Amino acid sequence: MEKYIKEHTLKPNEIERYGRQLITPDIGVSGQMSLCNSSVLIIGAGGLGCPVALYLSSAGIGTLGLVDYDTVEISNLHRQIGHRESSKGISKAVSLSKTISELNSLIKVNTYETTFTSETAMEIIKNYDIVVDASDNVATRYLVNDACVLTGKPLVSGSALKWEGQITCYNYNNGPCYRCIFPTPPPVETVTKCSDGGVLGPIVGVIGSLQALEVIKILTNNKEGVLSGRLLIYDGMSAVFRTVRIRGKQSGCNVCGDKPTVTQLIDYTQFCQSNYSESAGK
Amino acid sequence: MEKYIKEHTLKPNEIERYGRQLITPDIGVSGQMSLCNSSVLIIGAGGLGCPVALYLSSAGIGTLGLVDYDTVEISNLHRQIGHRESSKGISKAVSLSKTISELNSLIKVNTYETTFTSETAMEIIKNYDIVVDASDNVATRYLVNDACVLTGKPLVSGSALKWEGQITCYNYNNGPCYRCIFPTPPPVETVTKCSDGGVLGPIVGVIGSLQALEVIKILTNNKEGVLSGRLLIYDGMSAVFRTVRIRGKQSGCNVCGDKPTVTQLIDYTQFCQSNYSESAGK
Amino acid sequence: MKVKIELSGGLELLFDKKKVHEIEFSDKNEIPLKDLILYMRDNLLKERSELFVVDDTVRPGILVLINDADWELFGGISYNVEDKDTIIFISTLHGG
Amino acid sequence: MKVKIELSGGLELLFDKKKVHEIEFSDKNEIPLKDLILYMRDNLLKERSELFVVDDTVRPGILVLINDADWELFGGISYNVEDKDTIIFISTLHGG
Ligand SMILES: [Zn+2]
Ligand SMILES: [Zn+2]
Repeated sequence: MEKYIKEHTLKPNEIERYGRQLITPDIGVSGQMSLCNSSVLIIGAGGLGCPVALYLSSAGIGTLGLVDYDTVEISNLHRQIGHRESSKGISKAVSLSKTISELNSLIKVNTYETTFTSETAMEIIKNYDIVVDASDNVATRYLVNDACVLTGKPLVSGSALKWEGQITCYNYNNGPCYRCIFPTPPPVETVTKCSDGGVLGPIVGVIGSLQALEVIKILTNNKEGVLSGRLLIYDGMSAVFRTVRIRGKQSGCNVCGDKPTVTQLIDYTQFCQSNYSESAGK
Repeated sequence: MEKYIKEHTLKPNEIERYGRQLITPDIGVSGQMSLCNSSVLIIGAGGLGCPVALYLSSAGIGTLGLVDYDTVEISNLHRQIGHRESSKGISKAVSLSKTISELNSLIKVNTYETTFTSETAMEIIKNYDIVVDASDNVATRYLVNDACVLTGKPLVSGSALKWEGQITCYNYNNGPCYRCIFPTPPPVETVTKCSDGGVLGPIVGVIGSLQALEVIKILTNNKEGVLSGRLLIYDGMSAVFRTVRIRGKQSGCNVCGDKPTVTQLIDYTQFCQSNYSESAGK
Repeated sequence: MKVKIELSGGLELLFDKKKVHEIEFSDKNEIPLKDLILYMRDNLLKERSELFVVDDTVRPGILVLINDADWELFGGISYNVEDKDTIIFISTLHGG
Repeated sequence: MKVKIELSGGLELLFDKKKVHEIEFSDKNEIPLKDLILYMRDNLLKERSELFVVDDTVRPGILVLINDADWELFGGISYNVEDKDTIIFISTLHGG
């Protein structure tokens, strides 16, 4: 249902820019106002982070935070469409911030040229309404999950490798968190990195776009449609998607359960036996 | 299966740039060489055309053609992530060409600041291996289909509106064409335009990324996976995709059948009772 | 017999904005697809029926799926709908 | 009984790169999921079994689906696989 409200705070240049978005059913003027008044933190400005940031900035999310310690390399550009050749060697967070500012100067962008760690996470995350996990390694995924649970933020989590991708939302509307589904980190030798296995640009394009849409659904309060308690699995080679039902919030979960054992951030590199950075592991 | 070949024509800067793509299974060095030696024509530099062009240029398609008569408006920017505010008023084909050249200077881009019509289509299309339909109206869709059938080019067709999208490949590997599935144009009053119904950026992001991947599969000869004879239907609100089986090539089809009645391009604005441009219909 | 009907591509707007309809015909074991379409027109769709049915079949631009496959693979309008079939009506999109 | 097994997220690489395996147990009507997993380890997977099975269950990081739903909703490893069930093993991805 389209929601029209008489008193709104959108400026004429916002009406002009977002017109075809706010006439979309279930967005409406009130939905657009929610987007403009919200803040989203994106962990990772790489293959997934680029489409997420491009679509969220163009949609008019009021404040975007971009966290990435890496710098742009030419070998990133086959899939990281938010960077430019001229950004080679500079921070990915800054490079992506520059691109999205040229696309939409109405929004605010904060860049964090730092590794997201147990030391930096809480100070950064507290300023945002929603977190997007667009990272590339196991340790960061557990860290982001726990930080979201401890601060009560919904987490839109996407991942990709080769021809495949996966996406779901954690810690949303009393749904499960990452640890509810994966209480124990995978053995190190079973984890394939994009730098080893390869990954195609359109795969991260699909998953990143899907992550941006989940953020929009959460912020416009389209609760029923949110991918919570459901996991979307994508096989690009066969062009088949599968939406499967996963377990709900687990009362025995170590971080979001009834008697959590994790009540503050831990050392995730130790927990996962791996680094916070894909490249650091090489 | 990864294909390694000893004699290849990739230059060192191509190996550097496409390394993580060419190590992906079923791409390989030979697949990358195919991409670098291919040409793709994209009809429409709007919501779908932007992600298609960004991902195909970054993947290293040798030559991209961009056809669009429109100019960039601020109201496009909520979903057309390949343009910039500073491109306001200039040709969409030129604006998008500028963005992708900054992303990958190794590829060649041709811009056609013209409406794709029965008069211009054949001269443009003959220079390309594959065509992507990223247009926004019925008349252009029939025109592009017939031009592809008459010139024997595979067609990767995507469309989107509001929270939904659809994608399939036509005229590929003896599969059906658009007219096989839709022999008669829809009544004008049943066609909703994006300018009336709205559309969300991530929806065109998903469909455009999927179109780029189909192009890559066709060019790298991953025949089995190509969405031919199958239609992918996407409902973004419920986060559900459905891949359905559609009819094969129809012997009675007016353009690709055994006794075609359409042997050269016709007047599609008359056939469809509508214009080649969404905005012209306003 | 029970039939599940799904609508997409905007067609649901003609049917009370509901994307899924479950219909039960307690007196039948099967029903010609043509009769089901006319039933939908006369009972589920209240106005502007020409946006759904033209000449006693679905209008051009609507793709009909029988259990996730194109109805042309099953004889099109002459198919007999059986118990527990899912019939999907998709309006093709043209935007971009 | 017949069981359909699907592998994704790279797990298919351990199983001859085949994403779909159909297994028939002509002498059984049902089989404990644990036995099926050990059967897969011993018969379909030839080397590096520790990448699939640890402590007689799937290793951490693999999600098991029974007919498109999380196995935890059906009792996990203690589920009894029935005729025509589809069991999916998904290795979770971490890249981006
Ligand atoms: Zn939990
Ligand atoms: Zn045809």
